Amino acid sequence: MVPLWMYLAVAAALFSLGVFGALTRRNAVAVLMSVELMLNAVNINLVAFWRYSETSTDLLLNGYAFTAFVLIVAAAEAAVGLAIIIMVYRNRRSVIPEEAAALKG
Amino acid sequence: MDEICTGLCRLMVDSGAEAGLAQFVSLLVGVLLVSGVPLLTVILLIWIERKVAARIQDRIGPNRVGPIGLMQTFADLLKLLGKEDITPTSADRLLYNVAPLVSFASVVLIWAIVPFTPFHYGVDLEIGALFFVAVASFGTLAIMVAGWASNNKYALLGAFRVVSLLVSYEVPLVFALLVPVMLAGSMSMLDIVNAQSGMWFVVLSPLAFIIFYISSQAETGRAPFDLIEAESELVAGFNIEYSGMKFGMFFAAEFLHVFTNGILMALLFFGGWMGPFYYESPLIAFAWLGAKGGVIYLTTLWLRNTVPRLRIDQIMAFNWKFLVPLSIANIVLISLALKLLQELNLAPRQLIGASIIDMLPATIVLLLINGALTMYLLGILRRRGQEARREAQAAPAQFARATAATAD
Amino acid sequence: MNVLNEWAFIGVFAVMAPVFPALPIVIAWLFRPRKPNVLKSSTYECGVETIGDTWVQFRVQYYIYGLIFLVFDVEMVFLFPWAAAYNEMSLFGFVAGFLFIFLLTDALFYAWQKNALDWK
Amino acid sequence: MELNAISIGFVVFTIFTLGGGFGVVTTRNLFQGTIWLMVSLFGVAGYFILLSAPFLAAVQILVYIGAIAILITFAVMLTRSVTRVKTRYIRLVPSLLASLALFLILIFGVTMPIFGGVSPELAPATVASTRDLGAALVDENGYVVPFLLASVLLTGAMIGAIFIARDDSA
Repeated sequence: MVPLWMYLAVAAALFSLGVFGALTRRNAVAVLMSVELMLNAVNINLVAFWRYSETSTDLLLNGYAFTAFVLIVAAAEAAVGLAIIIMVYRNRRSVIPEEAAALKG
Repeated sequence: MDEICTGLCRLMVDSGAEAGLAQFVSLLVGVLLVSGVPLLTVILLIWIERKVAARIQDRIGPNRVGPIGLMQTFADLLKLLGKEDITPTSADRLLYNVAPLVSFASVVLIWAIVPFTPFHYGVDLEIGALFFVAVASFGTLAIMVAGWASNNKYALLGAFRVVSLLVSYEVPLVFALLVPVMLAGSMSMLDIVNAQSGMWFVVLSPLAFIIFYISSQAETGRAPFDLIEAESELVAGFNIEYSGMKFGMFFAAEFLHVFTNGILMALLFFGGWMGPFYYESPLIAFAWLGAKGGVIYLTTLWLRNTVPRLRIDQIMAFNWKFLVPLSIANIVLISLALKLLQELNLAPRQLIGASIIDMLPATIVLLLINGALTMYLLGILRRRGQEARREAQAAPAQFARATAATAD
Repeated sequence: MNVLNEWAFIGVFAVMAPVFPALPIVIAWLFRPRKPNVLKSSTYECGVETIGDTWVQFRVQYYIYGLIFLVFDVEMVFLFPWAAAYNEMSLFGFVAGFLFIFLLTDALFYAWQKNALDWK
Repeated sequence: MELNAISIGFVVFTIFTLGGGFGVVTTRNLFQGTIWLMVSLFGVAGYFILLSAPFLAAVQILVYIGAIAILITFAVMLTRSVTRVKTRYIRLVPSLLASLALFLILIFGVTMPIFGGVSPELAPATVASTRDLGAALVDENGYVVPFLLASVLLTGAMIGAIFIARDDSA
């Protein structure tokens, strides 16, 4: 059996990769993809904790259901985020987040 | 697990093999047995497809190689082996080569969950019905990758159109798939077939079957939805830059997908292996499944060879403004009616093992609902058709211009 | 363990599935002629020279169809378990499922009203 | 960790997940980045299977590879950079240091049993089925409120995204 900490270690690495990408990439689409990586790292943790906790025998489905909800949020985020990127591109011909600073005070 | 598999596994362990190795080898044998069915049929399918198409178009079809042209596929295979494989210099080599493999593999993988008889199947996954939808999404991605990796405008444009067609028709497909899952109360393919012992699901919900049939015709890119091979518009679609055996793999994947859909429809709506004397022998059960799947397959070929191609705006409008609302209405009405019947104790709560008498009231009510919905829809379609014709007669020139403008 | 055994089968199957199409391609690679030239391996455009980048501008409509599909696809995440539990479900749970479908149908009708479903 | 199907699967999926993730943050080409992302998320789906949550794995494939990958591809093609982005990274060194530090802190927290300890190696024998999830989702003591809220969120996201992305000028 693979011990729990291995899953958590992989999730930590994936999350750090996502943070790195979200901080450094210039293209907004790439930033969005990095955020998806971070969300999936969280999902690994949720399912792993659910599987290894002793309450999962009685019908406590917290980890299971949370993961499903995170998936929904990820999908909604991708849909709206990409729509915003497309709109910004259409108006400003740019996909670089720093250049879309019209609302900056 | 497959019967033969556990047998082989035990045999190997008994004769002194390591347990893990024995398990792996028996898994491998099981995989080869299960995947052998689609891989052998695809060779026959290519011949059947060409022969049927020829007959419908009043031709003879392949008849030179072997008896009634049966060896034609092998001859084609030999020819493809000798073809030069051209990879365009501007292509993304890795993705370009991976795409046909994924495309074919995504269809073969569906067969892992197909129960051939009550006792012979690869696996009976708890999420079987969801599995084949998930696997099919690899095929969609493969088309996108093929179109992009070719680095050709027409290939990319073709891939875009095909992918948007595929994802659009997946919505009604999955909604229609919900109906058998709901009736059987399970996503396992074995449970879904067993739940049809009282009544086939096609009788309980003919509309769900028709929606599933139309969408799977679109999913395989066959006429009237054959944007994949809109020769006159997109040169050849997403696979324009492919040649030789790689092109052949896209082709074989399409042929196999059509037949796979026929088998899936037989399992989901026509009771799979159920039929007179199926319990006598696995061979009879297998024959029933093959016969049902084969008949559905032949009707899709018939459809393909008789209807013209639709424009992309018509295809999209038909899906989003007709098929999707219809599939949602269908599932809402059916679930509502069945729940009411169950509360009134007129329908069994567990369809697995229910007899035909248990199912009779539910069948009548559901059929009436489906009939009413169909009549209502036909009324709408008739009215729309009349309107369109009236418009066309009133202003023919204007109408022609409008049509030309919407055509892509 | 039983569940994982089933998935081990799927795993072996998934590894084998791309091998089947790869075999004929590899065999063809051994036997096929190799006579590439510049014209042959250039981008095929009915003989016309390719102009510019492959990344031509695409319609937003593709994205909108993909978007509506995504929303309905995610809806399945919840509707499949709902359908699987349908037979032993209470009336309350049943109505909750209905409300779920109804809300999403709303979104579809919004798109319809705004002509976002038209191919343009 | 003995050699069996689970540990082999774990190693393979780790390569997929982290390799794919590495591809996402390093590749210059956004379409290839999308493919790398899908490789990574496929690995995550594999973890879900190892953790006896096959339903989540199927949904992961369906939602990410079936839908989000397509959506990202469409968006990439729609937002072709007119002026090629020359620099791939900004703030490279500080970000690298920050994420490395984060990784080390997380690894420390995961392996050192100071936050309540992470000893459990036992895993419950029976796992809930998809049917249980379906029943719990619409149970008044279960997740019926988040269930309906998810529906509202999706509706809102769809309406909002269509409103934003629609091109009125065309």
